Amino acid sequence: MPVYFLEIIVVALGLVMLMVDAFVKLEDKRSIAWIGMLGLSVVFLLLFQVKGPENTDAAFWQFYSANDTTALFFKGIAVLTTLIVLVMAVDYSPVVVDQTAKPEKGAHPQSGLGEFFALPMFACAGLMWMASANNLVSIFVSLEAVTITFYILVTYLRRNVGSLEAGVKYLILGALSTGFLVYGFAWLFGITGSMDLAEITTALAKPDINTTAALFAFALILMASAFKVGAAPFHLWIPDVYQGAPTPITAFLSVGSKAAGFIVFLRLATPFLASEPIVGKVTMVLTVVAALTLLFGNFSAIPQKNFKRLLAYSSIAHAGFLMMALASAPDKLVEGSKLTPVTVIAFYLGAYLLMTLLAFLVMSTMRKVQVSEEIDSYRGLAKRSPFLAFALLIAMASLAGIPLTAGFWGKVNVFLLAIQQKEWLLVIVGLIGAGAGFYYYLKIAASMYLSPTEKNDDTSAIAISPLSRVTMIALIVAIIAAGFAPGLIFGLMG
Amino acid sequence: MDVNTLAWAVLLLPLLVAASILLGLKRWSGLSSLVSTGSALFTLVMCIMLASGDDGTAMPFHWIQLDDGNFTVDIGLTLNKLSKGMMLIVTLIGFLVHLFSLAYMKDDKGKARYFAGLSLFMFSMTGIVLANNFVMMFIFWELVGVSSYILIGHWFHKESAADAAKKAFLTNRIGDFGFMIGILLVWVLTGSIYFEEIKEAVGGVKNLTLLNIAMICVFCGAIGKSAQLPLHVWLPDAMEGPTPVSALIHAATMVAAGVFMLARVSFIVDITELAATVISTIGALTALVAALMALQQNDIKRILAYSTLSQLGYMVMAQGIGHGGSEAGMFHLYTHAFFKALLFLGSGAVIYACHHRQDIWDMGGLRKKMPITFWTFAIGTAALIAVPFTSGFWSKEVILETALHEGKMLPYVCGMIVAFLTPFYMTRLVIVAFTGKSRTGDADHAKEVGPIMWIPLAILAFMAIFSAYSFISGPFQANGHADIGHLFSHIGLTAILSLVGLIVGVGAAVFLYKGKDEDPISIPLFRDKFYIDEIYNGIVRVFQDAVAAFLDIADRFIIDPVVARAPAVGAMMAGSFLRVFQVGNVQAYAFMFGAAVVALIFFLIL
Amino acid sequence: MELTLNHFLFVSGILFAIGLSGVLLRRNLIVIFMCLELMLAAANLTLVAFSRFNLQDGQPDYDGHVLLFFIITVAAAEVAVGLAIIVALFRNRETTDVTKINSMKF
Amino acid sequence: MTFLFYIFAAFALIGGIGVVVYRNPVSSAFSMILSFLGLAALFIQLNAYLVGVLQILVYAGAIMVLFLFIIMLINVEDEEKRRFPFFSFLGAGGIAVAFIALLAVVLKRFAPGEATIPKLTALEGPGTSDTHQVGELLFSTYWFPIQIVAILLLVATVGVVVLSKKELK
Amino acid sequence: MSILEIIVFLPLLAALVIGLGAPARATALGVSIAVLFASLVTAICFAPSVEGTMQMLSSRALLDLPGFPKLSLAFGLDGISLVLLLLSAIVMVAAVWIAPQESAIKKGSAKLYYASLLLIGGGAIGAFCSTDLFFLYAFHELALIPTFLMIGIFGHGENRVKTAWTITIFLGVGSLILLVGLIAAVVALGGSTFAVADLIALAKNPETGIAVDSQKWIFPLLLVGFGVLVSLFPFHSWAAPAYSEAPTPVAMLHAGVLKKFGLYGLIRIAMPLVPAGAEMYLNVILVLLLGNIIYLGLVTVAQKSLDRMLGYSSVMHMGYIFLGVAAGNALGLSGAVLLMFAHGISIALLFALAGWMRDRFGTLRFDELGGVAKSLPKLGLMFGFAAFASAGLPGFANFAAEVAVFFGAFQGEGETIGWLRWATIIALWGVVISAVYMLRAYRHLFMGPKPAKLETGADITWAVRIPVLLLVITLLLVGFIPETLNQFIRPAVEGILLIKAG
Repeated sequence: MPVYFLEIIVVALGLVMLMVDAFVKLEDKRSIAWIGMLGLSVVFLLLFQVKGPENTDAAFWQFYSANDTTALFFKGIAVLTTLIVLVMAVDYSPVVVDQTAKPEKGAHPQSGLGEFFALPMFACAGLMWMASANNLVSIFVSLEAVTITFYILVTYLRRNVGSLEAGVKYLILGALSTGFLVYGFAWLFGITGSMDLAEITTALAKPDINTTAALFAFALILMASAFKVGAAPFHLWIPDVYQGAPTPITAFLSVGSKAAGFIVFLRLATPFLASEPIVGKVTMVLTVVAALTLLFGNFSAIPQKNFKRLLAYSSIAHAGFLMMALASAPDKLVEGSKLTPVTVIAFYLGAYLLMTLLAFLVMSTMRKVQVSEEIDSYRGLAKRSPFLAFALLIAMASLAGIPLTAGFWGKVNVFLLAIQQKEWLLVIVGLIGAGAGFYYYLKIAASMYLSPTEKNDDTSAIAISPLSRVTMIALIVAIIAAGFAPGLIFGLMG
Repeated sequence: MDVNTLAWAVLLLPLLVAASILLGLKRWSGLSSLVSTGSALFTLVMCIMLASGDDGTAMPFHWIQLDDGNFTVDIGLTLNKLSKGMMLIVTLIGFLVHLFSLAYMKDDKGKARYFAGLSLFMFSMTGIVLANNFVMMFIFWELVGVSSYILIGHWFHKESAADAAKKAFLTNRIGDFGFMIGILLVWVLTGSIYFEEIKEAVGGVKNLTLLNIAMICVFCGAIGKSAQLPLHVWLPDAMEGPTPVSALIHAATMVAAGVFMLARVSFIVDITELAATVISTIGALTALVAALMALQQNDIKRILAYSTLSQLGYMVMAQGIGHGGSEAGMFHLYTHAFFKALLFLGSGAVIYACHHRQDIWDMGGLRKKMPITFWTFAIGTAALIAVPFTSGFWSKEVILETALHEGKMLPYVCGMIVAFLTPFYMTRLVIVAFTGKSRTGDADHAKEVGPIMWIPLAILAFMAIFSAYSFISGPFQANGHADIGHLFSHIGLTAILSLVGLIVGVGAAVFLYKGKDEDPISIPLFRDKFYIDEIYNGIVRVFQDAVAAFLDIADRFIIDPVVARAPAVGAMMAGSFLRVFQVGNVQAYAFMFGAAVVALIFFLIL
Repeated sequence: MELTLNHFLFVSGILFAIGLSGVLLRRNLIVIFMCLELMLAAANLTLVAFSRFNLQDGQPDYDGHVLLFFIITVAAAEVAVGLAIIVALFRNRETTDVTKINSMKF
Repeated sequence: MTFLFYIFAAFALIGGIGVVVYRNPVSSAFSMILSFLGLAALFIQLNAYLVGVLQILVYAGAIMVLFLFIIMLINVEDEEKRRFPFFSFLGAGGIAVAFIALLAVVLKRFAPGEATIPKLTALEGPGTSDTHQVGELLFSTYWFPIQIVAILLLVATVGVVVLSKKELK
Repeated sequence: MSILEIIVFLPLLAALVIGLGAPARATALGVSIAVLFASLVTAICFAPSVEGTMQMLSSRALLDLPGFPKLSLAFGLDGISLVLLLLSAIVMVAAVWIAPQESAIKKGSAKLYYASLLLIGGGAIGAFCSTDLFFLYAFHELALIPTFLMIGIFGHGENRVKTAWTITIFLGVGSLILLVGLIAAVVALGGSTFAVADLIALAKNPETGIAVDSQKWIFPLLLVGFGVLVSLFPFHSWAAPAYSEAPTPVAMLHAGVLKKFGLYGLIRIAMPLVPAGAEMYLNVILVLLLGNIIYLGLVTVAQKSLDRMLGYSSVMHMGYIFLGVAAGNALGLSGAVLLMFAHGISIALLFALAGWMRDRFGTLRFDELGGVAKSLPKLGLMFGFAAFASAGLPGFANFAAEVAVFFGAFQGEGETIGWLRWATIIALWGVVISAVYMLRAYRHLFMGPKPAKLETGADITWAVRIPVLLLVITLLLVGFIPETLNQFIRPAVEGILLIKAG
C-alpha cells in the first residue's frame, strides 16, 4: 500500500465522523470518538505495512517525499498522538459539553462534541502531510491546515475565558509567524528560483550564492519555525496558549504540533546547513537559539505553580534539547553514522510523546474531579489514587530524564551528539537546564506524595475510565521498556 | 604440645575466654570469673613451659596479603629471650590480679564483663609481646587501648570513670598517630615491617635524618602507652578503674608495653642518636615531674600512679641512654612489675577494707588492723624506694650506673633527684595511711582481707624482694644486668648518692608527717599537676572544640550556601526574572518577536 | 531611474514593516488582524516580483504565482476563522481590546 | 513605467500607513482597500494579471468586506480615543524602522536586485497568458496542495460554524 | 537467565509485585534474603583468578546502530564488584529486616516503603554488577526518586521535605555532570560502545586512547560527578542532613551502599579510562580528601546529636577511601575497596542502632541522653562494636582496610616525604579525630548517669538483634580474616593496575 493512502484514510475517517455526527442519531456522541480511535489504530498498524511507490515520476512526488523512513516515523507520532488525544477527549468531553454553547432547544445535548473529535483527525492528516512535505508549497499548505485547525481547537471552549484568550493569542501570533514564513519563503524562492527543497539545497550550496539574502531568508524562516516548535525567543505564546486550551488539545499541541514543527524545521534548515558559505552563521544562530530555549524553558518553569503551564515550560525546555540536537552542526558528522540530528530528534520526540501524553492523560482524568490545575491541587493524590500518582511519577521521572526511562535516552542521545560535535556551550547550558528540570518535575511528585492534605481537600478515590487506564499502563510500560532498550524506538525508525 | 601450638594457645586462650563470656557465659558471672582466672593460670603454666623451650617464630597466620603477596601482614609469634621473659611477667602478674579480683570484685554486678575485659587485656598484651612485626604490634597496641577503655570505664555510670576511660583511649590514640607514622616511615626506609628484617635492613638506610624522625614517631606510641610527658595525663585518671585493674595496667601491661616496644626496636634506637636523646630526655623529665606531682597527692592510688609514671620515666630513659640501657630498662620493668603490682593490690586491699575510701587522710592506723597488708605494702614500698638489697634497688642502680657510664648527664641528674623524692612521698603515704590513729569510721572498722587477697600480696612481696636475684630472674630471662656480684664490686658515687637520697627522703617524711592529721605543706603547683590537665583542656577547647564549632558554622553558612544553596537560589531568581517576559499581553509578545527577528537579521547579515 | 527588482522588494519590505508596526501598535484586535493580512499581502509582492525577474523559458516563474494563490486562499480561511474567534471573544468578553486579554501570564 | 510604479507604490504604502494610524477601524479598513488596490496595480505592472485581479477580488473584495462586516457586527466604538502610548509607538516604529534599515542593507548587497525588468520572450500565442499558465499548474502539477487546501477550507468552515454557533441565552 | 540477572532483577521485580499487591514486608524480606543467598552462592562459585578478569558474564544486546555506542544489558563480576555486591546484599537484608522497627513507617503506605527500599537496594546491586557503562550509571540513578519519596514521606524531623529536595537535586545534578563526563569519555573513545571492558581496551591502546588534552577536562567532570555522589568535600553538604533525617533503612542503604558507587566508578571507570587525567589532578584530590578527613572530621566533632554526627562521620570516612584511590597502587586500591565494604557495613550498623534509639528515646541529642548502657546493656554492647569499628579498631574490617590504605599511600620509592605522604600523615590525624567523636558520642549516650527524664524501655529484641548481629559478625569476620574478601579484591586490583600500566 502506498504511503499516501494513510492520510487519505485519516481524512476519510474525519469525514465519516462529521457525517455520523450530522446524520446519525446517537445517544452519546462519545461513540464518534471510537470511530476515530479504531480507525487510527488501524492506520497505526498500517504504518508498518506501507511501502514507497515504484514510480516516482508523477508530479505528486514533488510535494510528498517517498521512501522516507523519518517521515514515516513522524507520521506514526502524529497518529499515536491523535489516538491518545482522542482517548483524553473522551474523558474530557463533559467539560467540552459544559463549556461550549448551550444548544438550542431540541438539539442534541452534546451538540458540538462531534466536531471536537473530528477536527483532530484533520489535524492529524495535516501533521502527516507535514511529515512528508518536501516542497515549500506543500509545507505551507499542510502547516497552515494544521495551524488553522488548532486555532479552532484551542478556542473550542467558547464559554471559557481562558480558552478564548488562548485562541486569540495563538491566532494573532500564529498569523504573525505565518507572515514571516511567507515572506521568508518568498525570498527563498527568489534567490534559489525553486520551491523544491532538494533544488533549493543545490542552489544554496553554490559558492556564488548571495549570502546576505540567504541569511535574511533564513532569519525569517527561522522565526516561523522557532515559533512552531516553541524555541526561544519565539516561545512566549506557549505557556499562555497551553494553559488556556482544552487539556487534550494542549497535549496535541505540545506533542503533535511540536513534532511536525520539528520535522519541518529540520527540512527547512537542512539546505542552509548544507550551504558552505553560510553554515557557520546558521549554526551559531541555532546554537544561541538552543541555549536561550534551554534557559528560558527550564528556569521559567521553576517558580511555576500551575501544572499545565509547567508542562508548557517543560515543552519549551524539551524544545531546547531538540534545538540542541539541531544545532549540533551536521557537516561534521561521522560517515555512515546514524547519530544525526534527524535520528536524535526523532527519538527524542518519540520519547517525549510517551511521557508528555501520559502526564496529560493523568491531567485530563483529574480534570473530571477538580477544576483547578494548580500543582497544589495534586496534593494527596498518592493516597487518593496510587495508580494515577504512580503514572504521573513515571511521566515526571521520564521528563526529568531519570535513567531507565525513555526520556533519559532522549537526553543521552542529544548529549552524545552535542559532545561529538564539540558544542560545549550547549552541553553546559543543557546540563544546567537538565539540572533545573529535576527540581520542577519533582515538584509534582513532591506535591502528590509529600504534601500533607488539608482540611478542605477532597480525599475521595478517583475513578479512572478503563480506556484511560489501559492507555496509561501502555504508556508506562513503553516508557520503561524504551528506557531499558532504546532500540525499541530506534527500531521504529527502520 | 609443641611450641607452635603452645604459643598460639597462649595468645588465643584469653580471647576465647573473653568471647565466650561475652557470648553467653556472662549469665553466670561466678562461673565467668572462675573460667577467666583459670585460663590465666593455665596461660601462666603454658608460658612457663614456653620459657623453657626454644626460641623461634611460631607458624604465622597470613592476616592480609596485598599487592599480589608482596605486602603481607602476618600474625606471627616471636619467641625469644625478650618476649618469653615478658610473657612470664605478664601472665604471672595477670594471674595474680585475676586471683585478687575474684575477691575484690565479688559483689560487683558487672563481674562477668570485668573478667571478660581482663581476659581481653591479657590477649592484647600477649599479642604485643609476641608480635613479630610492627603492624601486628600496632593491632594489639590498639587492642590494649580498647581493653583499658573497657576496664577503666568499668563503672561507666560514674562520670569520672567514663571520662577517664575516654581520656585514656584518646590520649593513647594521639600517641598511636605518631606510632603509625613511625611504622610507615620505617617501612618506607627499610622496606619491611618485620622486626627481623628491619634489623638487617636498618643499617643500610641512607637518610638517617628521616630514620631519626621515624624513630621519634615510633617513640610517640610509647609516649602514649607508657604515659610519658606530655601524654601522661591519662594515667592518674585511669585510677577510676577498679584497683586490680590499676595494678594490671601499671605493673605488667599497657604502660609496660611502651617500654617493651622500645626494647623490641632497640636496634633502631642504637643507630639513631637524636631519637635516643629525645627518648632519654623525655623519660628523665617524666620521672622528675611525676615525682614532683606525687609529693602532694592525697589519693592513695594517685600517689602510686604518679610513682608509676616516675618509674616509667626511668625505664624509658634507660631505653635512650644506649649501650645496655635497654636491658637495664627492661630489668627495671621486671622488678617494678612485682612491687608495683604489690603496692596496687595492697592499696586495693586497703580501699576494700575502708569501704572504697581512697584518701590517705581518711585512713590511718591500719597497721594494726591489717597487718599482712601493711607488711606486704611496706615491702613493696621498700622496693620502690630502693632500699638496698630489694629488687628495686638493683634495677634502679643499673639504670643510673649506665647513664653515668654513658655520660648522659641530664638523665642521670634527673634520676638522682627522683631518688631523693621517691622515698619522701612513699614514706609519707605509708605513715599517713597506716600509722597514727584512724581518722574515719571506715578506717576504724577496717579488717584484714581474706586469703584470696592476701595470698597474691604475699607472693608479690616475696618477688619484690628477691626478683632481682638470679635464681629468680634467670627463669624470667631478665638477667641482663642482674649480676649482683658485679654491682657489689662497683659501689660508687651512684650507690652512695642513692643511699643518701633514701635516708634524706625517708627522714624528711617521717619528720614532717609523723602523727599529723593533715598535710603540713602545700605546694599547689605540684598538687595541681603543673596545671597540665587544665592547659590541655584549654587546648582541646580552643583548638578542637572551638575550631570544630567554627568549622561547623562555616559548613552550614559558607560551604553549603555557596556550593548548594547559591545555585539553587540563582536558578530561582533566574526563573523569576524570566517570568517577566511572560506578561500575558499579545502585543508585548509580538513586540519581542519583532525585536528578536530584527536582532536575528542584524546578527546574521552584519 | 530604471525600475529594478530592488524597487519592488523595498516597497514590499516597507509594507511588511508597516504591517508589523500596526500589529505592535494597534489595540483593536480586528485592526491587528488587518495588519497581519497586510503583511501577507506585502510578502506576496516580493513573491511576484521574484517570479517576474526569474524568467523561466522567457516567461515569469509561475510557481511563485501558484504559491501566492495558495497564500491568498489560506489567508482567506484564516481570516474567516480568525474573525469567528474574535466574534466569539467579543460575545464573551464584550471587548476587542487586545490589552485587556491578559488574564493568563507568568 | 517608473512613474506609475511610484504612484502605486505610494498608494500601497500610504494605505498601509493609514491602516496603522487611523483610530477608527472602518477608516483603517478603507485605507487597507486603498493599499490593496495599489498592490494589485503593482502586480499588474509585473505582468501578473491574474494575481492582481485576485488581489482585488479576494482581498479588497471578499476579505475586506468580511472585515467591515464584522466591524459593523460587533459595533466597535472608537476605543482608541487616546493617542498611542509613547512607548508602544516608539517600539513599533523602532522595529519597523530597524527592519526597513536592515532590509535596505540586504538589498544593497543583493546584486540580482539591480537587474531591470527582463523582457518576456515567450508571451506570444495561445496558452501563454498567465491565467492559463497558473491554472494549468494549479490543476496539474499542484493538484496535491490543492487537495490539502480543500481540506483546510473544509476545516475552516466547520470551525467557523462551531465557533459562531448561536448562543442560547 | 544468568545468576547475576536474577540477582539484579529479583528486587526490582519484587518492587513491582509489591506495587501490584503482594504482602510488602514478607516479599521484601524474602527477596532480600534470597538475593543475599544468591550472592553468597556467587561468591562461592567465584574463582579468584590471577588476571582479575570479569566472571559470570552475561550479555544481551539492546542497541547496535552505527554511530551509536553499542548498548547491551550486560552483567559480570570481578573481585571488586563481588565485594560490593555482597555489601549491598548484606545491608539490604539488614535494612529490610530492621524496617518495621521504625514507627515512621506508619506515615505512609508500607507498599511504597518496601518497594522503594527494594528499588534502592536493587539499583545498587544492578550498578555494581553491570559491565555496561550505561546500566552501571542507570541502575545507580534508580535510587534517586525512591530516596526522594522515602525521605520526604517517612523521614524524621520538620525539615524532611527540604532535606529530600536537597539530596535529590544535589545527587541529580551531580549525576548529570557525571553523565556528561561519561558521555565525553565514550565519545572521546570513538563512541562505539558502552561496554566497560571494550572501552578500557580502547583506552589502553595508545592509538585509540583519550588524548591527554581531553583527559584534562574529562577527569574533572568525572571527579565532580562521582565526587558529589560520594560526598567529596566540598560537595558534601547534602549528606549529613539527609542521613540524619532519612528513615533508618534508607540511611543504611544510602550511606552504606549507594555512596560507594561513586568510588566504585572512580576505580572502575575514571582511572582506567582517563589515567593521565587522574595523575594530573592528584594534588587536587589530595586537598579535597583532606577536606573530608580533617575539615569534616572536626565538623563531626562539633555535632550535638548522634544522627548528624553519624552523617558527618560517614562523609569524613570517604576521605580515607579517596586516599586509597589516590595512592593508585595495589595496596591503596585494595585498602580502598575493603574500606568501602567495611565502612558500608559499619555505618549501616550505626544507623540501624541510632534509628532504633531515636524511635525509643524520641531524641538523639547528646545533652538529653546518657547512661543508656546500664539499662540497655545489649544495645550498649552492639553500639560499642559499631563505634569501635567505625573508629578503626583492630578486629573489625575497617582497621584492616585503613592499614592497607595508609601503607598504600606511603608506598613508593624514595626516602623523602612527597605530597602523598604528607597528605597521609595529615590524614592519620583523622584517626584521632574519629576516635574523639565516636568516644564522645559513646560517652554521652551510654556512659555516665542517666538523665531522670529518659525512659529507656526494654533492650533490643531478636527482631533487632538478628540484623545487627548479621552486620557485626560480618565486620568481625572480615576484621579477623580479611582474606575472606581480600582474596577476591587482590586479583581484581591487579587487573585494574595492569590496565593502568597499559
